[in-house]
Amino acid sequence: MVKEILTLIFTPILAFFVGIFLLGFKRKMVARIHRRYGPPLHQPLLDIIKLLSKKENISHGVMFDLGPVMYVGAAILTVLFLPIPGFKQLTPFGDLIAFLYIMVIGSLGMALGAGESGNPNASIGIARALTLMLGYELPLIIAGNTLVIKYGTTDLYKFMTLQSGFHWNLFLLPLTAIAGFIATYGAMGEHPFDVVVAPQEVATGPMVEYGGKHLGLLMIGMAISTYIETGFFVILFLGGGANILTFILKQLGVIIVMTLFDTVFPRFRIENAVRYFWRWPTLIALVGLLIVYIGGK
Amino acid sequence: MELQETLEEGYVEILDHLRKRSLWMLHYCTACGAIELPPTITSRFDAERFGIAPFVTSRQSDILLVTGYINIKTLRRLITVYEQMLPPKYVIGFGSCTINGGIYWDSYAIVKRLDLYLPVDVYIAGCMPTPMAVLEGFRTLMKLIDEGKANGWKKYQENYEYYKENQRKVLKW
Amino acid sequence: MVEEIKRVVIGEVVEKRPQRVIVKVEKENFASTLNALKALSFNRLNLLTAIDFIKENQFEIVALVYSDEKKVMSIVKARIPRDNPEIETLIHIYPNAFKYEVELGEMFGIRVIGNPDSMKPFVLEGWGDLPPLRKDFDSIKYATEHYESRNVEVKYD
Amino acid sequence: MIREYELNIGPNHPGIHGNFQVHLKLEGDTIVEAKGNSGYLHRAFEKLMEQRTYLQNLALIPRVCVPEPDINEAAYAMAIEELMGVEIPERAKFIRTIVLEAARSMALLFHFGGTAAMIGNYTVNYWAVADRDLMVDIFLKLTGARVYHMYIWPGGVRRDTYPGFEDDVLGWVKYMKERLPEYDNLFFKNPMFMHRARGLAKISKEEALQMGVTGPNLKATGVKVDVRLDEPYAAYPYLDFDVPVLDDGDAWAREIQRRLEFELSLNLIEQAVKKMPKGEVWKKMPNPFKWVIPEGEAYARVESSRGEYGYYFVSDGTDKPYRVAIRGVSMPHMYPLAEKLLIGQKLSDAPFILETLDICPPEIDR
Repeated sequence: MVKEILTLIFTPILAFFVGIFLLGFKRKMVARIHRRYGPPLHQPLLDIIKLLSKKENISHGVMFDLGPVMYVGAAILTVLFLPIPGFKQLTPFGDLIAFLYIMVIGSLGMALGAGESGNPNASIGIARALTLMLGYELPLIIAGNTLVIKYGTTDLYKFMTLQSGFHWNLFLLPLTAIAGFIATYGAMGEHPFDVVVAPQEVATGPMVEYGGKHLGLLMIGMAISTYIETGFFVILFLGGGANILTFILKQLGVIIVMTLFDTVFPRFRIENAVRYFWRWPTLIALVGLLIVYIGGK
Repeated sequence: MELQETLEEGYVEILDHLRKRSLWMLHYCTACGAIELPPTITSRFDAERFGIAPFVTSRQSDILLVTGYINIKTLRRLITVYEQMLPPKYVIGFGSCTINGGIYWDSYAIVKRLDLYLPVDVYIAGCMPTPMAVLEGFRTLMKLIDEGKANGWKKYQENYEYYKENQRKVLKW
Repeated sequence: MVEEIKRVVIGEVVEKRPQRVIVKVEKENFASTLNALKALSFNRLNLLTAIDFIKENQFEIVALVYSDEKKVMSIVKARIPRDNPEIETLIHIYPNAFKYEVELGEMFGIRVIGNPDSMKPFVLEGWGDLPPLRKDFDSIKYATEHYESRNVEVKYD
Repeated sequence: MIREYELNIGPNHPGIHGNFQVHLKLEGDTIVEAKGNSGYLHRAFEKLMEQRTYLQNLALIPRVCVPEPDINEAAYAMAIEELMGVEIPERAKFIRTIVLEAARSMALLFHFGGTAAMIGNYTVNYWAVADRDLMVDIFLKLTGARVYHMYIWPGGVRRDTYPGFEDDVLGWVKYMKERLPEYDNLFFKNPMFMHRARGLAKISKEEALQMGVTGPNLKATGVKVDVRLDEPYAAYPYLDFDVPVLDDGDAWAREIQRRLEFELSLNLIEQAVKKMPKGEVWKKMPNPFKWVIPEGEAYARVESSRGEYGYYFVSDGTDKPYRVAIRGVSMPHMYPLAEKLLIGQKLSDAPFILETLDICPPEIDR
């Protein structure tokens, strides 16, 4: 029992450091594509330390301060529902459906906080964030449910164990994997869907008024959510890994593929991004669902 | 109490050492020196090796680069932007226009001395300093932060009235 | 090209260079000359500015119009008195004259009748002194008066 | 009823080059009204030039337009040469053409970086500014300064080219020609860029001609007007070239037009370097400190990367210019044109449209 509780405490910390490593690696890789050296690997950690060590801070009201707290809290909660190789975590209490539901609380928290800041850029950013979420949730849910039909259970831990030994869903259900990849890619806010924090159009959207400690919290939440999204994709489609090291390596693989796309694309307009999500990824996910449904019968 | 001081001292020491490695500069091209900023940020001179990256809003950034001459209209926006930034914040003055008006000494629209209106931590020489000089200016600022000497923002808070008086004289608020 | 302009314009026409024609007209038919030139394929207003001849106590309004087909630029000039100078607007002939006229108002104090924000500020904010581009406005005196400079005494040893 | 609110694409904005503000009135996401507010970079050039002698002005004029300073020096020098009736030597003409075309290609590279970064493709920005920096090094060796060269002055050029200048320039041109396909695949042929830029902010031919639009914005609407063809200066009569013209006039056409002009200026540099004769470089002018320009007026025009850039010069025979009016290219592009184009567009396109018009704020405020 004590082992269980210890892992529950250490998972968010692990998620934070893995997230920092993934973000640092991403910045280094983007720099190499730009033909330059780029920051050291632990640069996101330095940024967070600098932000948290800001001497003074401004506040636009209580909800403004609680926004980032809610964002980080929801991120930690979501991490606990994500199984790690060898540990069940909280999966008995909440399966795929609950996980998809909890994943949304984080950005709602940020939206409430940023809405309080009164800066028009922030409110445009929130409107974009929520509409984009409408976009990428649809293929994500269809892809998730395809797996539920295939395995007959919604328990994330079982997804991991059933895929062990190299028959990953990436090979068995390629179409659903592609749809799932594009959806997680949109959830991460990578380049074609970089619409929420577009610096040139809405001056980093919801985070326009956040600075200092608030932004430090948001960066912590962002690091953890990078771990969550890549981990979620790895569990669904890449078989989760026997021990924690292969799990992280697979996440690294996902980040590498995502960054290759990220540095090449310009940005969608928000309505075109949602229209894109509801056209191609949803179609691919539906075809994948059909295959599993007919095949399974 | 003795231990508490040394701990406090040590903590600030380490913090300054870590803080200097991640400085965010505000992407605000106030004047002609701003054309040497993209080469400093992008692949050729790559300021991101030192953790220096351009950021969009004043809330998020620490360094305010005053890249050259200061028009009165820009000065009013500069002061608002400076006061929006969160301390500890630093101001870097580019070129001779921020020291003594530079080549526009006789223009009716250009303010001559930046440090009358904003506390300046580092000046970079050059009538438009080259990217190498800009990187050298950033490294000097990092050294100042490391030694705990870069506290222009404290000076601004302490004699706030002096700065406001100078600003009011020029801007006729 | 010069003959066509001579036929259309009442005023002195001089061909300075194969592609430069200088047209001097009276203040009253400045706008009508430009109208005639526009009909004569001078379709682009390059620049509308003024020159302050303080000795003759006159402003000279200069309009540089260019014809893309004939590849000729004509410099149309008209003299107006220096005290309370006024000209009619050229917006209906050349739409891009709008901001040039606003600049004339701010830099020289020339009022343009028919231009909605003729004397409104365009580049300067809260400017109380003489219009700056006039010859009798001394920029050096203004600069040393209003802006404190670093008093560095230079020692030659 | 959607609540109408106001937003500033303000002076503190990551995209716009230099200091410029557009005040937008928005209804939801569409722009209802746009009003430019410039003057943040006003240094009163025309007043300062009246207080300086002709030689002192040489240091002042390149500072008017930052991304491309050489056009100021060329226009200033050509105006004075016209007033004094001086004919510059052959070699100086060719060096001037190389310097002007190199400055144009540097400004265009800087512009491609800005446009790509505006819609989110930062890789092109990092590549383009880095490639531009290689040419800046050649200017550093040639003129001693990175950006403000003060190299072209009345009577020719300040000094002859350093040994090895030709192969440096040809090396850079060859390098850029190899890099162009990479830029095309990454940005110009990128389906996302075409999807975003096609049919955006279309200008008709008549509207452009009437509003005094020049340069790539005008050539993208199908009108072939280029100072290098209409009134050839420097060594352009000796070079054979033809200016490309597109005809749909939207944001995509403007960018592709600049891309074609970039390739044209690379060829022009190559031609000029090969045809450059030997000879002296500066026509002896009287003692520069006591320069007295005969009375008269002159208008010198140069084709900059943005359009027609000119100096209207009035001199009264003393050693200081009596009046200098600078014909900024971006004045007509911003005031009647951009304010009209932005109405009805989406907010996310506004900075991108302003960037494709390539508005250079210092030219408006001077």
